[in-house]
Amino acid sequence: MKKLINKIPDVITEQMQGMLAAHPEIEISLEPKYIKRASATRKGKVAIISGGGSGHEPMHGGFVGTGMLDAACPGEVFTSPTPDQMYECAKATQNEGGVLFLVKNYTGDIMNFEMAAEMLNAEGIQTQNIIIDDDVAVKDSLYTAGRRGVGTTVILEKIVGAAAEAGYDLNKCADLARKVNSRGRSMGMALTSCIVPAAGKPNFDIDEDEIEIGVGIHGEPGRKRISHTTADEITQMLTTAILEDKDYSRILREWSFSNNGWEEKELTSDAFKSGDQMIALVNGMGSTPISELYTVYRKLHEICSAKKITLARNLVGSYITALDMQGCSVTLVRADDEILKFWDAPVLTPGLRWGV
Amino acid sequence: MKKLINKIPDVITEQMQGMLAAHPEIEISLEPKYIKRASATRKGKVAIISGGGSGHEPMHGGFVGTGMLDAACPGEVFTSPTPDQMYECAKATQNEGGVLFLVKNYTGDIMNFEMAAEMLNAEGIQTQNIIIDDDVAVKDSLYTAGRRGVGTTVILEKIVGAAAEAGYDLNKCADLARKVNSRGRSMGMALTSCIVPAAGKPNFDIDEDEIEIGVGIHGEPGRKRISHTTADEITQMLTTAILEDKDYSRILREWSFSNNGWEEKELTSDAFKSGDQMIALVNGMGSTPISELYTVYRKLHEICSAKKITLARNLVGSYITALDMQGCSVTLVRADDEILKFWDAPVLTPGLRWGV
Amino acid sequence: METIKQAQVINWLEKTAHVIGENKDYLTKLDSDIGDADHGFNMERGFNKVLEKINELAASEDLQAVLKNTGMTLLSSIGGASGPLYGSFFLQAALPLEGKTELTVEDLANSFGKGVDGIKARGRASKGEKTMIDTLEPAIDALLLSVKNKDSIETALSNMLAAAEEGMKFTIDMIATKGRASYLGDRSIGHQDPGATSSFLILKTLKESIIQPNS
Amino acid sequence: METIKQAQVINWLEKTAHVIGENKDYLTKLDSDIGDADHGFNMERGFNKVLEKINELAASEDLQAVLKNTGMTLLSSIGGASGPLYGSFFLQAALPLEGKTELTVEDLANSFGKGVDGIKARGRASKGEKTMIDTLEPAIDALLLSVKNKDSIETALSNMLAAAEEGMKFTIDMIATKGRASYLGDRSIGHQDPGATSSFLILKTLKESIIQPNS
Ligand SMILES: Nc1ncnc2c1ncn2[C@@H]1O[C@H](COP(=O)(O)OP(=O)(O)O)[C@@H](O)[C@H]1O
Ligand SMILES: Nc1ncnc2c1ncn2[C@@H]1O[C@H](COP(=O)(O)OP(=O)(O)O)[C@@H](O)[C@H]1O
Ligand SMILES: [Mg+2]
Ligand SMILES: [Mg+2]
Ligand SMILES: [Mg+2]
Ligand SMILES: [Mg+2]
Repeated sequence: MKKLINKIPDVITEQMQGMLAAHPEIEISLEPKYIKRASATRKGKVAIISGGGSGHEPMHGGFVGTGMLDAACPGEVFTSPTPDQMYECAKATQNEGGVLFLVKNYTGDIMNFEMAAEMLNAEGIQTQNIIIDDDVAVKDSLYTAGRRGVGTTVILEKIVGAAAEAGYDLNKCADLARKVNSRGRSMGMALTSCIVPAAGKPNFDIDEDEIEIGVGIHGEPGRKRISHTTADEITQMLTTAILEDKDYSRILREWSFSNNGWEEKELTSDAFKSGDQMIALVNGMGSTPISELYTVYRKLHEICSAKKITLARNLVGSYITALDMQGCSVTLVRADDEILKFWDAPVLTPGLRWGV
Repeated sequence: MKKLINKIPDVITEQMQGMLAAHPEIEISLEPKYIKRASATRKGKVAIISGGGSGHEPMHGGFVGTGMLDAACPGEVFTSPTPDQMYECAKATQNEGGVLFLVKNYTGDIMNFEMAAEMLNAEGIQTQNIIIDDDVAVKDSLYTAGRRGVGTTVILEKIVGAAAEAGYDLNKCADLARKVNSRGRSMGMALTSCIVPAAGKPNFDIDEDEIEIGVGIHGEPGRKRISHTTADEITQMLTTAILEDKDYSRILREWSFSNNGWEEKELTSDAFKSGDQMIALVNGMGSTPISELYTVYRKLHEICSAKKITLARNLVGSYITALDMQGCSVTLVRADDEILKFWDAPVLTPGLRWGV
Repeated sequence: METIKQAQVINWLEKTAHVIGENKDYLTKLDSDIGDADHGFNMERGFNKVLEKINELAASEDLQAVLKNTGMTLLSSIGGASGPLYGSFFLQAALPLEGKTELTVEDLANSFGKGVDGIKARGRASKGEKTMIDTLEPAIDALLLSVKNKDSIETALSNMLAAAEEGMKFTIDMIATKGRASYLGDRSIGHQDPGATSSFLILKTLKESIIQPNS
Repeated sequence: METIKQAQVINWLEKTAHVIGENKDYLTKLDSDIGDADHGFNMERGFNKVLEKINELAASEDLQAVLKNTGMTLLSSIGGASGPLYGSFFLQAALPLEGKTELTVEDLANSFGKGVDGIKARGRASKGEKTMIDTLEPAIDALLLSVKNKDSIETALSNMLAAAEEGMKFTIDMIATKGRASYLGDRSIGHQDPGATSSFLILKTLKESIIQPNS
């Protein structure tokens, strides 16, 4: 294993310290671990907080800043953070506008964020959890933990962060987050495996001439293992899986402020269709040169144009990664005026910046 | 070789087409190849143009846009572009303010850009070439082609691009470029080799427990091959080489408008010293996760703080890459008010954006 | 022997930390087959924290406090899926133990019963989904039977562990429908669940902390 | 045979494209030892362009035009260090050939002499720096000697090639002080220079285009 790290137990701490040194606009706490904006926010503003296992940088810590997240809780590598992290982070961040946790759909993240939300709501800090589950590689939600949360997370954090900055209250932020999630679909692929520092060896074995289609952001197995092929064919596979994904319904849990407990809500994602306009993300998995991502974007653009689907906005780069995995993912989020307005709003974070 | 590419002869063209699809603010030409701003610039503005072999993305094409380059000429992978590219590109881009070519110090780039400058000057289009040679891994300029142009290029293109936007004329832009070059020093290292698509195999062999210190951005051999070690030790080596580099003089060629021919100029870089304030770049070589770069930045910051050197501005990410090489480089440019002012000025390019 | 003493509970927790440490690579290997190869690291991180606190834990006679503190410690240090689950187990297991400084078989059955309920509520899973529940639920059923049969503590723990082991082994043939392993579908068959295995190790250590080998 | 005919020059350029193609991997291998492993690709790209234009080139009787067009073609397609160098070689070699439709040994020596001067001016290098100059300069010296000795074209080309080959081989023991290989310092010793080798191949093809083997 060749990585630019020091002692394995210090990996996350030192990365956070590096971020702090480079970006005076953020603040970090090490016990428990979280990253928050250095300057206080307006009273009454909803605190938008995300988090999850580390190894997906710049997500989430790199998205803390004006117009996006208020704070992020990094767990150990590929391991959900713990409820005390979110709890302390939320207490230090919230400013009487309540807290919105943006949670990727992994069993560990769901449970840890739920416990934190329960603790905060019990103390009278209104807290809502919205789940992101956009990975079409997982088809079946009845017999699995459901679709994983992947690329849509980046786009959702940007949009909901901007809405909170613009004055949306907790309910409106939650509604917008739910809407963006219902309009997002992603699919990824891996050329190589990633190596978790503590493990020191690849998460999975893959031959020099094989690739994994439908892989998750922790190297979870995908839909199929095939022979390595061209960027165009790979992009076609990912894009087709997204565009041909049918209407998709699942039950997700949210906090009910009236019942003071969790309630189950059905959420349906409508299949994409010709005429839709999209925010597109062509994402690198951590060790993919940006030049190769542009090759993927070229084909994505061609396929969508042929189907009369407009890529109204785009992001090409490594935003939600899997350590040093080589590969890419494609995300499309069906936009509307509200979504585009908040996408275009200014953002100033270590990982995403425009308009300011 | 696993890459997201299609047919090898199409690699550069398709990456350019992907960039075009993603960034409507740029325009591309394929015969000969160049990337330029889509909108015309102010009459009398100096055209700032760079270029070099491909494989270093986002540099240079990703730095075309308001506040930075007017155009860039990509060569084949790791191969200097040809004079007709710069010539056509300059003719299409210049707007009566002359042309400044920013040239990294590689024999091929120097000669091709010189031929282009000769052709343009012969036609009455005032053209100057400024060379960037900042790689302290190459100690000796008497017995070599001189120091290679590496990380300082990114910072220089930003600063001189902003100055041209602000109305500096050709001579003032050239003076500023020369100044930034004289104040920049870099050193890189590789964990792995890169693979040139046409070659299909690693440029150099390196064991699983070895790293190369002082490597160039084409996988050129460095100062030494050592056992893999911690990020802190690696950062210490790179930073020490930069901070302890002595005053450095070399002869560089520039165009003399009075003599209508090349003239040799001596340029001296003063050694860095305590009290200096810097623009710092911690750069990934193409396949290095950003989290690892923050670990490097942490140590760089610590070393510089101890020596009372201020990192006034920074950039952490993969900006000047070597295809899919894993590794990093450190660049420090000694800043002054003029440099900081133009660094902070707005920039809107595919690869670098702020203030707008 | 009529009851499990406070010192034995402390001993159990301490020993568990060592046993988990010794089995770290084994648990991680199991998790690498059907998960994300971190269960051993997660469990070790959690129980090392318990170990760091062992004197603080030992200082409290009140077993409710001991289990609650253990639960909070695991909750705030394991993370992932197993963190809230083992956290909930100990936090819930503490509930029926108000004022207790030693445990009868019945106390243990009640306590662990609540603990498993906590896991099921938090993870929204039930037996047969290839999780730690497949080890724990049969173990509690065995304890409840021992309560009915008025078994000695020794017998109760031996039966508990036998049931736990059997439950753990049943996970080999199951299809996972919860947690990360569920993404594998059919391909999860043939692998023993890591969480079921760590649960078995915890119960095995309990038995061995109470019943000295060859005694 | 007194002169080299236009058709033979065209034949030389055409054959060179094939010879470079056949030696692409060899040249790249040499460049991978002390450079950046692209010299074969670069030269092939350039001479393939020449090949694409071979009918256009053949249509011109004027050898100055032929060499100039060849130079421009190489210049705009090779790139890297060798592009402007070979480009300059042919562009400069064209200069003394105004109006010529065939070449004496003297014409050739003058033409190539100018060509090498072009390389030296562009690359600011001289003999002994481990570059293509180490092949070309001795070759031109041999041609000049043949002019003095009034050698036949066959003898002139044979002597030229022998000198070129010797020059190329001398690069093995040299330290590179120009181009990419200079970064290697001492470590460049022991490797034959790729540009010196491509120059040798170009001259070898010239000889073989004029002097049919066994003729
Ligand atoms: N919903 C659930 N209910 C009960 N146990 C679960 C559930 N999901 C996962 N588990 C248990 O957690 C174990 C995995 O724990 P661990 O590897 O530490 O967390 P993660 O899956 O987040 O990496 C599984 O082997 C399984 O026994
Ligand atoms: N300054 C120079 N003068 C003459 N020849 C040179 C000079 N620099 C390099 N060369 C020649 O160019 C060859 C390398 O060409 P090539 O690999 O195509 O270009 P690059 O070095 O840009 O990759 C070297 O082997 C050498 O013969
Ligand atoms: Mg995990
Ligand atoms: Mg080259
Ligand atoms: Mg796991
Ligand atoms: Mg080369």
